[in-house]
Amino acid sequence: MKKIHYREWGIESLRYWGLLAVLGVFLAIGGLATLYMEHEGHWVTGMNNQIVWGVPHVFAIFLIAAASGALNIAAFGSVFGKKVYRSLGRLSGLLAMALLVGGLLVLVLDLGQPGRLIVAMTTYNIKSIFSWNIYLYVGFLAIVAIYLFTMMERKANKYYPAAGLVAFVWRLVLTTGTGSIFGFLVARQGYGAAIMAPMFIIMSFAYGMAIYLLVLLFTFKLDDRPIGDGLLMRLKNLLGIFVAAVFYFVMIYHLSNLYGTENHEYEAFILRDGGIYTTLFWVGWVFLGMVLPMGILFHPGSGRSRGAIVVASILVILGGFTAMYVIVVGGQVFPMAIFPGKVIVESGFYDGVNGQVLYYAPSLPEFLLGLGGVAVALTATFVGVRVLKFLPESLADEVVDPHHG
Amino acid sequence: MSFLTVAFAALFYAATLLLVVGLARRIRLYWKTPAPLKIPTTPAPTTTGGVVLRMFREVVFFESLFKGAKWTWLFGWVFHMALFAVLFRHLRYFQEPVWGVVVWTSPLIKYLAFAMVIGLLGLLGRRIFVDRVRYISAPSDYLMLFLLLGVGISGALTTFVAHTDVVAVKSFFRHLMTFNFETMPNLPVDPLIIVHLGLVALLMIVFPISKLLHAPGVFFSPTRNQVDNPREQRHIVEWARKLER
Amino acid sequence: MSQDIDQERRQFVSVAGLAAAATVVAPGAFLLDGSAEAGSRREPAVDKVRYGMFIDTTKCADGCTECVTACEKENGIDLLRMPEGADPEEWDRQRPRWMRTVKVKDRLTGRVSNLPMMCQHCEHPPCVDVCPTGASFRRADGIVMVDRHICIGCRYCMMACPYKARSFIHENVDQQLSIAPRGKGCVESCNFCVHRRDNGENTTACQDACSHGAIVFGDLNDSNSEVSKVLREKDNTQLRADLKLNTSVRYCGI
Amino acid sequence: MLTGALVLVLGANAAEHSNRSVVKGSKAYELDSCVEPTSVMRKLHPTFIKHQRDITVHHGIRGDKHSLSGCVDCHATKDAQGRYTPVNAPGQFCESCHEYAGVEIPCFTCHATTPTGRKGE
Repeated sequence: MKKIHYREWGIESLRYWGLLAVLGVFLAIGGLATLYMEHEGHWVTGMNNQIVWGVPHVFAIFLIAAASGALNIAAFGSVFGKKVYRSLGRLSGLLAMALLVGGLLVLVLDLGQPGRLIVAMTTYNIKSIFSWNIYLYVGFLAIVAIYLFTMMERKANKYYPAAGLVAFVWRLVLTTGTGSIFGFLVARQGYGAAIMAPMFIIMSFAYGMAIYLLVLLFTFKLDDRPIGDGLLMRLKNLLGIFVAAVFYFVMIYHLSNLYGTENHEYEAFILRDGGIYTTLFWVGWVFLGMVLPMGILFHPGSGRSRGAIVVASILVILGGFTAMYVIVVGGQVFPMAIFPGKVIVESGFYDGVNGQVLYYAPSLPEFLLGLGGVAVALTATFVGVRVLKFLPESLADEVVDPHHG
Repeated sequence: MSFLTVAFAALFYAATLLLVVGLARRIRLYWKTPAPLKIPTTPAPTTTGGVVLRMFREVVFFESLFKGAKWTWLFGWVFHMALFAVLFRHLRYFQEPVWGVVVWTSPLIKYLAFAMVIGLLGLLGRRIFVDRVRYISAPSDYLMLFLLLGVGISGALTTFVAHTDVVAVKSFFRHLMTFNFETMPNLPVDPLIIVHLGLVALLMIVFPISKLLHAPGVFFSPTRNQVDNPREQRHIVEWARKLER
Repeated sequence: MSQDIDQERRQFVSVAGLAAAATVVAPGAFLLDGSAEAGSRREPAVDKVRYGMFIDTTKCADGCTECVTACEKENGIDLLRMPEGADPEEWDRQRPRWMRTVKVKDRLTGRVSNLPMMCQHCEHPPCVDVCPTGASFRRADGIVMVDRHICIGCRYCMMACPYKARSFIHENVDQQLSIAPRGKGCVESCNFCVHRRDNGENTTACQDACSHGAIVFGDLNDSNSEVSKVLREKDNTQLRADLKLNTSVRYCGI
Repeated sequence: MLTGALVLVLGANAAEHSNRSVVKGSKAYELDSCVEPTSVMRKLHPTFIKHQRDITVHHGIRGDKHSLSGCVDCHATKDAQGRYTPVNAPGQFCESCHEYAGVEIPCFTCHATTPTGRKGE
């Protein structure tokens, strides 16, 4: 393997600023939507006292999961000693930080009292997984920053493997924490399963990888930098394996749920009778998000085409959003079993009369806030590669030698 | 009026006068100083619009420092931006009525005091721990850092640890500004606010004779404010033109 | 959390002490001191008491909402107005409810019961476990409530509560009662009329309003209290007893 | 031009804040001093209220002298019709200083701004 040289993103000014201007529009609209929601209150959203977490949380949790997933590439380079991934590590770290910041911002701006963020940082309930997560997230940013520093500063290179190990372990804990937010909700039928945590880890692998692939191909294409087929094949195979693993976990989750009689109604809702939620599960998450991209990636013909890899990555990401929607919203619209063995025939507070599911219609400002978070992540990434040396000059096969291991 | 109040009133009038006059004289000097040669650091813009844009990036993002020294940039930029925001928050002591935007942003900006102090500590650490920088550091370099640190820390303490009577402080300055001494209230006898205001006055006084003049100076830097067009347009300063004739 | 507060209290005492020492205390400076209302509690809530409630659903009349109306009046919920431009149906899903009536039918036997639902004041409340800031807390006397000064509005407690007892304030509030502060962006729920507890009153608004005598409120730790007696006499259950939360609200007849 | 900009930024030369902001018509107006000496109240009223709020909410101790509803009770004024004016209305006790100092009052997004006739807090 030759020595890898890194260089700032060299695309011409006009293109770069044009790109930022487009993202800036999303940022501005997202900001306005947030101001509107915070000024008026959450009544302008589709969220209510039954569906308390909506589209902003779908975006936030997706971005946070993808953030830890995006760090995997770097981890393969340092923790597992795969040299070929070392050259990809810097972008991996940057993307991880950017996605996390984007996701957290959405989460924070959806709070009823975003101005009290300082309270969340200073008063701490040790029993709450949520407050653990606050520290996990902040720690993640700090650790990845140090990790990047050990990659990019020659004097700090010797700490690179140690930093890599810490970052990798931290990311696993972080995603476990994110998954546990749902795992700890014993009261709700759709959550409260221990499998949520490992399932979130494997989902984060897939979504982080898909985003990484898209950003890598986009930045290299615009700057006319070469990526070798050999390397790309390895990456897309990894993506395929991750998606397959998600598929496996989703299967196990639902099959194990079906084993217990208490979960039958919830499973029937998600898998068969849930209307839009069933459609989203089968068509969005399972078919478009997993089966189709696996087919594209592992097909001997299409798997070699860059266009097909791009399409598959986009599908995995869209499938990921659908997955989060089914988990977050689907888990809430299904009425809680407050009175097991009984049917609620009348209620003064939408308790799922006669087993009817609850109502949630996402509103535009929620989507705009979420898209704003995505725009933050992308802006941070593009500015990052522009001003610092994150991108290798070349990832041609003769430079990185993907077959060397 | 207490002695303290009278003393500080006099101090602030003097400091303001020294600051304004001193700064004006300096700027006049910069203005008059000829730049006999075209020396923009290349690559440089070839149009005036480009120069304005470059100057903007220089002043807002500290572009050339970023390219040169990343750590210095990080601490320096954080300090300057935080200082700017904190100064903006201080408008509330001088305005009547206070702008809405000053009020709304105030709860967020107050935490930037920490960023400001951290930035300054970083810059101080650079002078102490980086051999090359320590070697070239003069006492005045330290003085400026300590002055600013003193201002930042004493100010943060009044916000986060021991409050002071801000209404009296504001009223004091409003009376100073309007030269209205009849109803002027006494400054609160709080060590923190006295230290804070004293250091600020000191900073205002030394400003026109210190390295802090880089603030107006950056706009007069020929390596930054010149258009890179020596071939298209001959560069000739006034006194040289006279010699030519 | 309580440790934090004690610490803060000590700090505060020292600050106040300094301030007092630095100032000449004017005579008559403490004019309002100690003129508190009769019955006002000057001692902290203690764990010798555990407040609880017994609800006899066999007495609960079909279609009756006396308790709910009284609750909303007592706690200023009736002062809320629908924001201009809101969809009434959507607003109904978004407005807070501390108390609601529910009618349930057994799937097998068809037996129908009417009952009021509110915060069950668990001994091990999931909302308290999940709250990131400790805003959701259980007072020494067993009342589960929200410290809205440190609630950040994340709604995790609402996700965790098995009884859907909590409401989020979705809109700006311009009218409140002094005893029931309320504002946009925080979560709240039934607090057993905590202001009445602190003022030494013995009842809750819902109990007072119930003309059928279906609600009995009192101290579960006092074996002579009315609620303890009735709980000993009558068969009663907890909602979602399988979660082992040991609720302070017990129902009979479901 | 510079002077013009300064005037724009710093505002017109309005009447300056008076030293006594206690509004005529409130109970407080008749009293010599607040629950602590005025100079202490000016600096520490947020600390007092915050401390009181914590022991009230967490320990149920009410009716102490540092309670917010005590502030409201004592400082609210009545208009000609006998209705209370909110303490955070322009020119009223809380608002006049906070407006002058450019500080928001977070209390009244949740707390009642007039005495509501129910004892307790």
